[in-house]
Amino acid sequence: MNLIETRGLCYSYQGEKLALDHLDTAIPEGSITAFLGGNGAGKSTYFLNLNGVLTPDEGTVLFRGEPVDYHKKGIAALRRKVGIVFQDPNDQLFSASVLKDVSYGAYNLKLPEDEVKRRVSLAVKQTGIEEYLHAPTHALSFGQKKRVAIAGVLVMDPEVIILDEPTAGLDPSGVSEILNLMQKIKEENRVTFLIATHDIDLVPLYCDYAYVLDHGRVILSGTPKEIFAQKEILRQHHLRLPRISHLMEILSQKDHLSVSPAASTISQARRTIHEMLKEEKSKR
Amino acid sequence: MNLIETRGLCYSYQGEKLALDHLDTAIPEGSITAFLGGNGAGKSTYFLNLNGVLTPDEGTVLFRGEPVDYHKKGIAALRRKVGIVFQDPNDQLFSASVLKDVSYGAYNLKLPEDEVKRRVSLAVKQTGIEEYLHAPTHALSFGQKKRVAIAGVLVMDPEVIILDEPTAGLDPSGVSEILNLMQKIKEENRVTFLIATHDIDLVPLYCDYAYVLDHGRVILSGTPKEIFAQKEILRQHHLRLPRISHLMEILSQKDHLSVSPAASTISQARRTIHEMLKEEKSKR
Amino acid sequence: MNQIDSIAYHSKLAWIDPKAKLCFSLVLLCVCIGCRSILVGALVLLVTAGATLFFARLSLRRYLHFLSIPLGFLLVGTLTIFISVYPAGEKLLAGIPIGGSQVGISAQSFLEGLRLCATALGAVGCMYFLSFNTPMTGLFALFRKSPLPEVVVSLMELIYRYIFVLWEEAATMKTAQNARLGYQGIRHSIASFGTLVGTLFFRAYQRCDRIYSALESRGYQGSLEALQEEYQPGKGWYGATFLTAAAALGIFFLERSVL
Amino acid sequence: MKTTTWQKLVLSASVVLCAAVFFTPQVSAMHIMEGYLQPGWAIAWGAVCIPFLVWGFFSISKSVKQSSKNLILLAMCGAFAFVLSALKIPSVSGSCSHPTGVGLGAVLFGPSAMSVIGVIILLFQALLLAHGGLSTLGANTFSMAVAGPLVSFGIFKLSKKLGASSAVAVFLAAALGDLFTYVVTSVQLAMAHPDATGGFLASLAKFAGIFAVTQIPLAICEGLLTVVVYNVLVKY
Repeated sequence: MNLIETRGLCYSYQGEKLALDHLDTAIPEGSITAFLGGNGAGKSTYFLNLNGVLTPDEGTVLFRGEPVDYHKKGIAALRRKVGIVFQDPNDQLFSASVLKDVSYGAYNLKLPEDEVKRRVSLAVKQTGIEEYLHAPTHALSFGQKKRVAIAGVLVMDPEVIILDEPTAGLDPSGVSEILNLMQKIKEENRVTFLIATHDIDLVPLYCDYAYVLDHGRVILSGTPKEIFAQKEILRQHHLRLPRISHLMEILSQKDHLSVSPAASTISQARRTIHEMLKEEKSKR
Repeated sequence: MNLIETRGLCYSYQGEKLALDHLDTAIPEGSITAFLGGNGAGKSTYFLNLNGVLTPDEGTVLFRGEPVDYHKKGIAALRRKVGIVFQDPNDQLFSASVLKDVSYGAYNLKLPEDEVKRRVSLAVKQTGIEEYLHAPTHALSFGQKKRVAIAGVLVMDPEVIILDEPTAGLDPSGVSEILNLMQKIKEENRVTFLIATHDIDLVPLYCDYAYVLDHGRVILSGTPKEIFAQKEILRQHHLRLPRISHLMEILSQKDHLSVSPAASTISQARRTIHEMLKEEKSKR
Repeated sequence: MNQIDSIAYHSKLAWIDPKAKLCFSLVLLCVCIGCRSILVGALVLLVTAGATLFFARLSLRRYLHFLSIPLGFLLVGTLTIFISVYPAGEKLLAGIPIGGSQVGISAQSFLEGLRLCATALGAVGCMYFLSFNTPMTGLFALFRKSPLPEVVVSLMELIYRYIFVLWEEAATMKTAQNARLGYQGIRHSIASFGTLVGTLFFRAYQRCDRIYSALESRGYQGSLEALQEEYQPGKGWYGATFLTAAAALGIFFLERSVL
Repeated sequence: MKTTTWQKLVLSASVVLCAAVFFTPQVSAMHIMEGYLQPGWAIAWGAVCIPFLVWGFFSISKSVKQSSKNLILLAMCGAFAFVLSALKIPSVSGSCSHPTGVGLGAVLFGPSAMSVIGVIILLFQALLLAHGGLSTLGANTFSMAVAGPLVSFGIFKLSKKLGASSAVAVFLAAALGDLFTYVVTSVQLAMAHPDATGGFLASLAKFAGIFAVTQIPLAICEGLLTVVVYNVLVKY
C-alpha cells in the first residue's frame, strides 16, 4: 500500500514560477525512496509540502489514502507522522543543549514527561549519541550534529522520515554510518524513508525506488534498475549512471560482452560477470 | 621539481592538540594532487598554512625550494601565488555583483585598473561566467557560485590553486563541469592544483598524486594506484576504495579471476577485463 | 572566542545545580562590592580563584591570562580617577608641579585606588567562578524556572546557540578574504570588513527561514520549552557561601575597627 | 595661590590625554568592568534601565505574537550583534577594537527591541568574553543598549527628515550613537568616582578626555563601516 501519494501537486514560492508542477508520486510503505535531480529540481519544496510546512497551491497529498487536512490539527498530525532531517544540522538544532534539542519534538506533542524521557533515551541509544549528550551542540562535529538531528526527529515516532542530502559533507566512513543507521531505523521502527541525494552510487545500494525530478516535474520513476536503464534521459537532467552501471553498460554495449547492463552494485556486477564467464566456458 | 614542499610542518589552534603533526609533503609542479582524509584530518589547516593565512608553529614551507618568509611582504607574495577556493562559495563571495567579486583579489593587489580589467575579462571567459556577470551573487545557483569563486582566484594569476571539496554540493553534471574546468585551467595557465575531497571515485580519474592524512599526519602518499593498493590502511582512516577498484579487488581476490586489482577507473577496468577474457580464451 | 565557554562544559562542577553556583558567586560579589575593602577583595579573589583553578582544571597561568582581560580598563580607569590636581604645597605621595598647582596622587587617593582595584578584582573572581564552572545551558534551565518572561529566555537560548554558528561563518569568511589579500591597508580593510558584516547579516537573515521551517516541522508554535537537563544538588555550595561571606564580613569589621 | 576649578579641569584633561595616548591599545572594550561601581550606583543604573526593558519586552512580545517567526529573526539579530562586537576590526592606530553595532541595530530594528537584545548580549559578553560584568550590567545596559540606540535612532530619523542622504544619516547615527555611548559611560564613571579635589566635573573631564582620544577615531571608523554595511544590505 502506498503510504504517501501526491496527485497533481503544485507549489510556487511567492511570485516565482512553479517550483512543483503537477507532481504525481506514490511512496510504498516500508520502502526507501530516493529523489534525484539537480540543484533546484524541486526536491526540498516537495518534502516541505509532504510535511505540511508548505501548503500546496493545487493538488492533493494523501497519507494512507486519506487527503491531508490543512487545518491546524491536520497539519500538526501530519508533522508528527512525517519527520524531516534537514541538510544543514545547524538549521535544525536550535538549542545548545543536545538533550533539550532531541526532546523538543516529543515535548511539543504534549506527551507525559515519562513518555518523553522514554522516547528520548530510546532515540539517543538508537542513534548512538550517548557520548556527547552532555556536550554543547556547537562543540559537536558535523556528523555528530547530523545524528543528533536524526534523534530529534525519531522522538516524534514518525512513520516517514525525510533525509535531505544525508551524506553531504560527510567523509566516506561517515556516509556509511549514516546510511547504516537509516537501514537500522527502517527495520527496527518500520519507518518509510525518503531521501534526496546527489550521490548516485548510493541509490542502487540502499534504495528500493527512485524518482528523478527536474523543474518540479517527475521525469522518471521506478526501481533503481528501471531508472538506470534510461541513461540518456538521466544525462539530459544533469544526472549520471552509478559508476558500476557505467562500466557494465560499456562492457555490454561497446564490447558486446554478455553482462547485464542493469547491474549497478558491486555484488550484481560480480554475479553478472560470473555468469558471463560460465557462458563463455560452456560455449567452447 | 617540487613547487611546494613542507618539512616537519606543525600547527595547533589555540590551546588545542596538534592539528598538523610534523607534516612532510612535496607537490610536483604542474600536477593535480589529492588530499584525502576524514573530517578533521587536517586538510584545511594544511592548506591555510600553504597560503600563509596560518603561520606554522614549527617546520618550514618551501616554495620553489625557497623557505617562505612570514613577514608581511612574504605573506602577501605567498597569498598571491597560492589561491584557495573554499568549500562553500558563500564564504568567499561577498560583493553584491559578480563582477566586483571577481575583481576583488586583483584590486587588492593594487594593480593598475587596465590590468585588473584585463585579468577579470580573462578569468570570466575561462570560467564561462559571462552570462551572469551582472547578476547579484546571491541569485546564482551553487554551481555558478563555485565558478565565480574560481574566477575570483584566477585573477590573482596564482601558480597554485587549492580547491577545498570542489564537488561538494554539486549535482553530477556540475561535478564534471568543475573538474573539466580544473583540467582546462591546469593546461592553459600551467597551474598546479591541490584538491581536498571526500569523493574517492574522482581521484583515479583526475589526480596525479594523492596524500592520505589523519590526525594531522601523512598516512600514505603516492600515485592513486599506489594509494588504492593499501585497502586496509585506507579503511582504518575512514576512507574506502573507489567503487571500481572495490569490484576489481573482489573479482581478483575472492573470485581469483586474473583481473588487475589496481584498476580503479572505468577504462582501466575495461582493459583488465578484456585481458582476462583473452587469457581465458587462450587457456583452452 | 569560545575558550571560557568550553572550559565551563569541562568543569567538574558543570553538572552541579546552577542555582548553588549562582548563589555562591552572587553573594560573594555583593559582599565584595558592599565592603569595598582591600582585605575582603583579596579574600574573595583568593577563594573564588582557588575554587576555579581546582574545579575548572585551569592552570594558574591561564587564569592569570583571563584575569588580565579587564586589566587595561582597571589601570586606565583607576589612574584617571586618582591622579588629580592639587593646590601647590599640599602633601602628596607623588606629584609634579605644573604652574601654580601640582598634579599627582595623595596618600588618601592611593589607598582609595587600591581599595577599588581589590574590590574590582575580587568581583571579577566571583564572575569568573560562575562563568568558568557553569555551562550556559545550566543558566538557561535556571532562568526558565525564574519569573523571567518565557520569550526572553527563549531569545537568550537562541541567541546563544546561533552566536557560534555565525561566529564560525564570520571566521571562515574572514579567512577567505585574507587569502585574497583583503586586509592590506586601512581603506581596503574597512571595505572588506564592511562587506563581510553585510554578508554575514544577509546570511543570518536567510538562515531564519530555514530555522523556522525546521522548527515548524517539529511542532514549533512560539515556545521553545523541552526537556531540561538534570543537575546534581549542590547543597555544599550554600554552606561554602555562608562560611566565606561570614569570614569576609568578619575581616571587614575587624579592618574597620583597626583602621 | 588658589587654583580655580577651570584650571583644574584643563590640567586634569591634559594629564589624562597623555596617559590615554600611552595606554590606548589596552582600552579596547569600554564596558565598565565588574565591581567598578558602588552598590548604590549599580542598583540605580539597573533601576533606570527597567522602564526601557519593560518597553522593549512588550514590543518584542507583541511582534512574536504577530508571528512566531519574529522570535527567530530577533534572535539572529542578537547573535549577529554579539558576533559583530567580538570581531576585531582594523582601526586607525593599527590596533584592533570592538565596534558596538549599536547604531546598525537601532537603525534596522528600532531602539525598543535593541534594549532587551542589548542586555542579553551584555550578559553574554560578561560571561563568555569577560567584557563588562554582572554588577555593572545595569550601567552598561543603559549606556550601550538604551542611550546609544536611542540617540542613533533619533539622529537617523532627524537627518532623514532634514533631507540628508541615507549614507550621511547612517554615518551620523552610527558615529554619534557610538560617541554618546561613551559620553554616558564617562558620566557614569565620573558620578561614581568624583575627583578628589575637583569633584564630578573634573572627573568627567578626565574620562571624557580619554574617550576623546580613543573613541573619536573609533566612532568615525564605526560610522564609515556602518555605511558600508548599510550599502551591502540595501543592495540585497
